[in-house]
Amino acid sequence: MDNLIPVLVAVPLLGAALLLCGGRRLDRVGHWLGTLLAFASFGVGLALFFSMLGRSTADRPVHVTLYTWIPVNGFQADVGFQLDQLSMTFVLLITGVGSLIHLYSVGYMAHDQKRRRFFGYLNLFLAAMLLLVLADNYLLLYVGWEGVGLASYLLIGFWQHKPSAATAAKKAFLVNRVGDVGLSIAVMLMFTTFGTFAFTPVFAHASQATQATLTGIGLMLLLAACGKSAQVPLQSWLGDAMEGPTPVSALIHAATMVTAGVYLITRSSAIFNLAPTAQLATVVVGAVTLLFGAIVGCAKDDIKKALAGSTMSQIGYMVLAAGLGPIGYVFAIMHLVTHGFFKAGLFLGAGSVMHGMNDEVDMRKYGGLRKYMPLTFVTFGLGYLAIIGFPGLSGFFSKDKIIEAAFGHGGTEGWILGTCTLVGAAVTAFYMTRVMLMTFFGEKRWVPDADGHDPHPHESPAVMGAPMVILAFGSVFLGGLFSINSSFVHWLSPVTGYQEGHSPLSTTTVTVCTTVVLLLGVGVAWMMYGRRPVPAVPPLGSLLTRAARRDLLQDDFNHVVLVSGGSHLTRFLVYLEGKGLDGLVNGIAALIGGTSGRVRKVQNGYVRSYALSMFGGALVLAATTLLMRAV
Amino acid sequence: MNPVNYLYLAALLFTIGAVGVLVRRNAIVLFMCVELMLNACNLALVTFSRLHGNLDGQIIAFFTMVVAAAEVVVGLAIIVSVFRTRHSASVDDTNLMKL
Amino acid sequence: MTSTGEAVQFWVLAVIAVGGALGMVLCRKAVHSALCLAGTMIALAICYMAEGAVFLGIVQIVVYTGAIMMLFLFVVMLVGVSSADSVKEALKGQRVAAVLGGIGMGVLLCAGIANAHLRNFTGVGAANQASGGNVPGLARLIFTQYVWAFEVTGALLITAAVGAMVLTHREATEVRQSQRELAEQRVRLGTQVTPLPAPGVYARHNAVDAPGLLPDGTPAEISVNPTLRQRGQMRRLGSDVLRRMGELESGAAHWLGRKTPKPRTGGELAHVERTGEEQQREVESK
Amino acid sequence: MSFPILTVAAALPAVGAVLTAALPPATNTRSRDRNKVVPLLFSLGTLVLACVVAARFQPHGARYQMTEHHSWIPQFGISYSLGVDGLGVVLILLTGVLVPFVMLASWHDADPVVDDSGTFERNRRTQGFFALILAVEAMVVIAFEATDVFLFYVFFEAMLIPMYFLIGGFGDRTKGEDARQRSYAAVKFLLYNLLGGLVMLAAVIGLYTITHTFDLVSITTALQNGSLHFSSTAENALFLGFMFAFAVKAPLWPLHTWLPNAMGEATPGVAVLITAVVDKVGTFAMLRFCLQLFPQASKTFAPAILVLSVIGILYGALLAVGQKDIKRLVAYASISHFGFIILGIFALTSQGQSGAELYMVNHGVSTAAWLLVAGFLMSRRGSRLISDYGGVQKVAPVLAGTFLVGGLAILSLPGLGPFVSEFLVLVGTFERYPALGIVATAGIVLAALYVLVLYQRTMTGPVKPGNEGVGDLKARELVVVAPLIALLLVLGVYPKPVADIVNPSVNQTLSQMGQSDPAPHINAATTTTTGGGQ
Repeated sequence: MDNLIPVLVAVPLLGAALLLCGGRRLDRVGHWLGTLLAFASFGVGLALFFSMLGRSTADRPVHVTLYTWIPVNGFQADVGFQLDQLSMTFVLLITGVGSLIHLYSVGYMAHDQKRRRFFGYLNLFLAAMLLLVLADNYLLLYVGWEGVGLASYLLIGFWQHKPSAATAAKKAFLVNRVGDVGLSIAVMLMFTTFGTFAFTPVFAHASQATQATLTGIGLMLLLAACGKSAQVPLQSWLGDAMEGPTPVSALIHAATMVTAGVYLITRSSAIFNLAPTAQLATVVVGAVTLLFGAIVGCAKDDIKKALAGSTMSQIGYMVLAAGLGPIGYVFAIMHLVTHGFFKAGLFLGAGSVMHGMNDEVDMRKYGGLRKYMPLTFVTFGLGYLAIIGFPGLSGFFSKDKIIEAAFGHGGTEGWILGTCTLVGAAVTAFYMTRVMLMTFFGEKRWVPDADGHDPHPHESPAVMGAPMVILAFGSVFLGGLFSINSSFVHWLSPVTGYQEGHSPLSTTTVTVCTTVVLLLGVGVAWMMYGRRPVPAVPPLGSLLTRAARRDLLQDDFNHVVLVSGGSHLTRFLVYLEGKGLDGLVNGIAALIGGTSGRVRKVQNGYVRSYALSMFGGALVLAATTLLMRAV
Repeated sequence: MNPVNYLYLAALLFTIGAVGVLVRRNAIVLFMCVELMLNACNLALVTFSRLHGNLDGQIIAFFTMVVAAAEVVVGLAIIVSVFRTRHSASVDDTNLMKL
Repeated sequence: MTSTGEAVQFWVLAVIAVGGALGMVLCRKAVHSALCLAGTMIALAICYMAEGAVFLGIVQIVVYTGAIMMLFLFVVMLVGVSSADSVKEALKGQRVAAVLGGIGMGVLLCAGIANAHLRNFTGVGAANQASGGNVPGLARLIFTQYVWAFEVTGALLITAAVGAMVLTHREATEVRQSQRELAEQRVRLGTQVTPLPAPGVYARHNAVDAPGLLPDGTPAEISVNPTLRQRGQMRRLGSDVLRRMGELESGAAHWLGRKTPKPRTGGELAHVERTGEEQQREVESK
Repeated sequence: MSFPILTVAAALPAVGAVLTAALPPATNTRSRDRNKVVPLLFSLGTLVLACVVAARFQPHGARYQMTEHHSWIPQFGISYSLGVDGLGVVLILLTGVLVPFVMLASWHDADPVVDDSGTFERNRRTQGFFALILAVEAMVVIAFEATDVFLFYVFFEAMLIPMYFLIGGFGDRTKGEDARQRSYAAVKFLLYNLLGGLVMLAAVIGLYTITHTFDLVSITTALQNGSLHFSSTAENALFLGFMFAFAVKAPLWPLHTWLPNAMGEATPGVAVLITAVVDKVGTFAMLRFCLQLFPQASKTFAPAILVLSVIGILYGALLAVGQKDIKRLVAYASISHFGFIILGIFALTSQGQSGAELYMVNHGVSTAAWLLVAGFLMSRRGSRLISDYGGVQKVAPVLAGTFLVGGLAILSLPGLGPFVSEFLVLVGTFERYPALGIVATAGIVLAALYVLVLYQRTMTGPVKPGNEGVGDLKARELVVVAPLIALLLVLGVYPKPVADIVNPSVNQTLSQMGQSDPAPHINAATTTTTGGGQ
C-alpha cells in the first residue's frame, strides 16, 4: 500500500505537465481533466487513510524512499516520502478541499479563455503542497515549499494583463523568498549540527544539540513559517494576493498554502519543545498577528480583503496554539482543518456573490442579497456562524480548545494570551457580522458597473453551488466529529504528543466567556451596521480605522525601508561602477596618454635644446663620478 | 706657480665653450665654441703629459687636432648647404626633424 | 713648482685666453668672435711651448689657428658677415639653463681637479732629452706605438674631405638662366629693372663707399655695394661737401649765364643719416 | 597507445573553423545556409566526441584519464600532455552541448545587412562568425584537457583573439554610435584579459624557476611526497599571479567591469559563449591549477577571496536590479553567479566544491536558456532596452513561458538544476564560515528580485504599443530552447550521474590539499553512507 504514496504526488504533477504543455488541443477538456485528477488524488488519499486506520497506532507511519537525489560525501539528500497521522490529515484536507475548489473553478472560470493554464497551475499547486507535507526530509520539504510559492506566484498573477496582479504576484514571491532564506539556513544549521536533515534522525538526536543551535533552528523555522503563513513580520503579501481569482484565494490563501507554516512548526515539534525561546517567539508572533489581522479585517470594504484579514488572524490562532507546545499542537491542527473548511466555504460564497454582481468587490455596493442568492446566503451564513464560534458548530470546538490551551499555558503569560484570544474572538465576531450585514442584509446599494448595465444578482450554477454546500456541511459537523470522545486528539497525539493543560479557568467558564464575548461582538456590529443604513461613501472613521484601511501602514513601512532604500543603494552602486571602477580604468589610460603627450614636446627639433640635454647628462655624470670618489 | 692652474684654465675655457654652444644661435659661432672646447682639452692633455713626464699627452693632442679639422670641414660643409637652402645661418631654423 | 717667469707668463696668457673666449661668445658679429678665438688659440700655443710641447705649440699656430681658423673666416665671409645673432632668445629658458649648467660644470671640474691634489709635475724635459728633442720623441712615438691611430686619422681626414665635397657640390641641374630670362624675371618680380647707378659720381670722391646722387641731389643707396651698406660703411655726405657742390653749380651757372639754383637744405641729409641706422636695426630684428 | 580521443576532440572544431572560413562566400540565401550548416555539423561532431569521452571516463579510475604525452619544448620541460579528470569531462560536455545551441540561436545574427542601397554588405562575415565560434570552442576544449601549465596558458591567452573579433565585429544591427561602443567593449575585454594573462605569464615563469617542469601531475606528486617545497612567499606570489588572471577571466568582484560591456555589446549567442563557456575556463583553472599547485597559499588567501565573492554576489545582484538593458542585466546576474562559484571553490569543503562544479554546468545551461530566449525577444524588436517591451505575454505566450522557466532557473528554483548546486555551495560555505553563508543565502532574495522585475516589466501588464508585432517562437527557436529546459529539469531532478563524475576529483583535490570537511557536532546520520566527511 505504501508505494501508493508517490502516486499521490505524481497524479497532480502529471496533470500539471499535461495541461501546461498540452497546447490548444486540451482547451476544451482541460478543466475536467484537472478536476478528475484532483478527485483521483483525493481517492488515493482516502484509500491510504482507511488503510492507515486499519493499522495499530504504533505502525501507522509509513516511510518510502524513491532515489538518492544529491549524494556528496556527508551530504546525503534522498527523495523519500513519510506518511504519518499529521501528514495524512493534511493530505485529506489538501486533496479534499482542493478537488472541491477544482469543481467550483470549472464554473467560476467558465468564460476565461486561458482556463486550461489555470487548471494546470492548480494541479501544480496540489502536487507541490502534497510534496511539502509528504517529504521525509527538510530539503525535499524546501522543494515543495518553493514549489508552492511558485504556484501562488503563477496563480495570483494569472490575470497578467492587470499590472496590479503582476505586482502582487511578484510581491508574494519575494516575501515568501525571504521566508525561504530562513528555511534554507535552518537546513544548513541542521546539516552542520547533525550531519543530516532527515526528520527521524534529526528529531532522535535533537536533545544532544546545544541550546543555542536549537534556538537558532527554531527561530529560522519560525521565520520560514512567517513568510509562508503571512505572519507579522512578513504578512504584507496576503492582502495583495487577493488580486488572484477567488478559487485561488479560497484554496491557496485560505485553506492550504498559508497553513504550511503551521505544519512546519508542528512537524518540527521535537526541536521547538527543546527551544523555549523559539516557542515564546512563536506565541508572540501568533498573538500579534491575531490582533493585526482582526483589526485590518474590520476596516476593509473589499469583501475578499476582509476575509484575507480574517484568515491572517485565524492563522495567528493556530501559530499561537502551536507555540504553546504539546498542549497546543493538536488543537492548532484541528482548528487548521476546520478553518480550512469554513474559510474556503466563505471565500467560495464571496466568489459567487462577486460572480453575481459583475465582479464587484466593494461591500458598500452590495446589500439585501439574501433574497436574490438564497443558497449562497445559507452556505455563507453557516460558514459565518462556524468562524465566529457559534456553539455547536466546528469553529466553536476548535477555537474554544485553543483559548482554553492559551489560558492553560499557565502563569501571567497564560492570562495575557488568554485575554488576547478572547479579544480576538470578539473582534472576529464583529467583522464577520459586519460582512454578513453589509452583504446580505440592509437595503440594496447596487450601482451600475463601468459599462452601464446594472447588476442583476442570480444564484450561481450547480457546479459552484455543490462544493459550497459540502463545505458548509463540513464546517457545521466537522468540529463535533473531531470532539466526540476527543477522537482527533487520539488520532494526532502519537505524532505531536499531547499534554492536558491545567488552566486556572475550568472549561465551562471558558465556554461561557467565549459565548458572552461572541454575543458582544455581534451586538456591536448589529448596532453599527444592522440598524443604521450603510453609507455608500466610506466615512472618515477614527485614526485606527484609517490606518487599518492601509493595512496598518505595513506597505508604507516596506516602501520606505526596502523599496526606496534599495533603489538608492542600487543607484549609488551603478554610479560607483560607472565612476569608480570604470573611472579608474579609463583614468589610467588617460594618464598614460597625457604623459606621453607632454614628453613628446621635449623633442622640439632645436639643436641647442638637444645640446642642453646632452650637457645636463654630462653634468650628472661628472657629479656622480665625483660623488663616488668622495664617498 | 703650480702647473695645476693650467688645468683650471682648461676647465674654465671648456665651460665657456660649452655655454657658448648652448647660447649662440649662429651656426658658425657655435662651431667656434666647439673648437674652443677642443682646445681646452688639448691644453689639459699637454698639462697631463707634463705631469706624467711622457709625450703621450701631446700625441693625443695631435690626434685631437686632426679630429677637430675633420669635424670643422664637414660641419662647415653642412652649414654652407643649409645656408644655400635656408638662406640663414641660424641653427634654430633647422628644426623640422621633430615629432 | 715652476719658475716665477712661467707664473707671470701664465697669468698674462690666461687672461688673454679667457678674454678671447668670452669675446668670442659675446660678440655680435661672427667675424669679431672668429678673431677673438684666433687670439685665444695663439695664447694657448704659447702655453704649450711653456709646458715643453714646443712642436705642438708651433703646429697649433701654423695648422690650427692658421688653417682651420682661416677656414672659419672663409665660411663666415661666404655665408654672411652680416648675419649677426639677435639678442632675443628663441628657446624658452635656454639661456638661464645654459649659464647655470656652465657654472655647475665649472664648479664640478675645478672641484675634481682640486680633489686630485696634483703636486709634483715631473716635467717633459727628461723625455725630450731621452729621445733627442721634442720632435724626434714625438716622431718615435707616433710611428711605433700610435702608428695604427695615425693611419686611422689619415683615413678620417680623407673621408672628411670627400664628405665636404659631396655635401656642398651640386650638379647644376637646372639650365643656367640666360640674360633674356633674367631680364624677364626682373620685370616680372618688379625689382630694380634698370642697372644700378655707379657710386661716387661727383668729382671729389669716386671711392666705392660714396653713394651716387640722384638727379634731385639725394644720394642713391643702391649705388653702394650691399655688403658695405650692411656693414654700415656707406660714406655720409657731410653738409660742407653739399655746400661746396652748391658753390660749384652756382659758379658754373654764373659762368654759363643761367640763374643760380636754390641752395640744398639739410633735410635730405638727415634722410641719408637715418637710412644707415634704420638699415642696421632692420637687420637686428631679422 | 590508445586512440588520442582528446586531441581529436579538440582538433575537430579547429579543423571545422578553418574549413568554414575557407568556404566560398555565399551569394544567395541557399549557399549562405550551406555555409552555416557545415560549422553546425562540426560542432555536433564535437558533441558526439564529448559524449564518447564522457562514456569512456570511469569516475573511480585514475585522476587523469585518456592521457597523452608528447614532449613539445624539451629545453623548458614543456610537453603537449593532455588528460581529463571529472571536472574536465563535465565541462567539455557542457561546451559540446552549448555551442550547437549558440550557433542555432544566432542563425541570422551574422547575416549580411542589406543597407538601404540594397547592396549586400561583404558576406564573408557569416562564415567568419561561425568559424570564430568553432575556433573558440576548439581552444576552450583543449584548455579543459591540458595537464601542462604552459600548454594551458597558451590556449588560455589564444582564445581571447577570436572572442575579441566576435564581440567587436558582430554586435547588434544598429550602426554608428553603437559600433564605437562595440569596439570599446571589445578592446576593454582584450586589455583586461591580456593584463591578467601577463601577470599569469610572470607567475608561470616563476613557477618554472622553482619546479623546472610544467607538467601538473609531476609537480603535484612532487608536492605530495615532499620532494618539492615552495617557500611561503614564493607560493603566495605565484598563487596571486595565477589567481589574478583567473579572477579577471571568471569575473570576481573588483575585476568584473569588462563583462557587462562585452556582453552588452555582443550578440546574444556570443554573450552566452562568453559567460557560459569561456569564463568557465577561469573557474576551472582555479580548481585545477590554483588549488593543486599552491595548497597552502590557497588556504591563506581563501577567506579574502570568499569575502570578495560574497561582495560579488550582492553587488552583481543589486546592479542587475538597476539595469535598463537586458543583456547587461544578464551580465550582472552572471557576475553574481560567478560569485557563488568562486565561493564554492574556496570554501574548501567537498560539498562546496562539488556544488561549485555542478554550478558551472547549471549556470551555463540556465544562462544559455534565459539569454537565448531574451535574444529571440530582442531580435524581434531590435532594441535592448527593457522599457521598449511590455505585455509580450499576451502576444507571445510560449516565448514568455520559456523566458519565465529560464528566469526561474536563474533564481535557482528547487526542481531545476541551479538550485542543487547553489544549495550545495551555500551548505559548503556555511560549514566553514557561517556568517558568510548567511549573507550569501540572502543573495537568493536579490536573485528573485531582478528576475521577476525583468519578467514583470517585459512580459506582464497591457501590451505596450510597438510590441503587438512580436511573433511567438518559431520552430528553429523551439529546437534551441526545449532541450535546454529539459536538461535543466533533468539536472534539477536527478543530478546524481553528474555528481558521481565530479565527486571523486573533488575528493582527490581536497585530500591533496590535506583539507577535510568539518565533521558535524553530533554524528546523527544513521543512513547508509558514513556520517560526516572522511
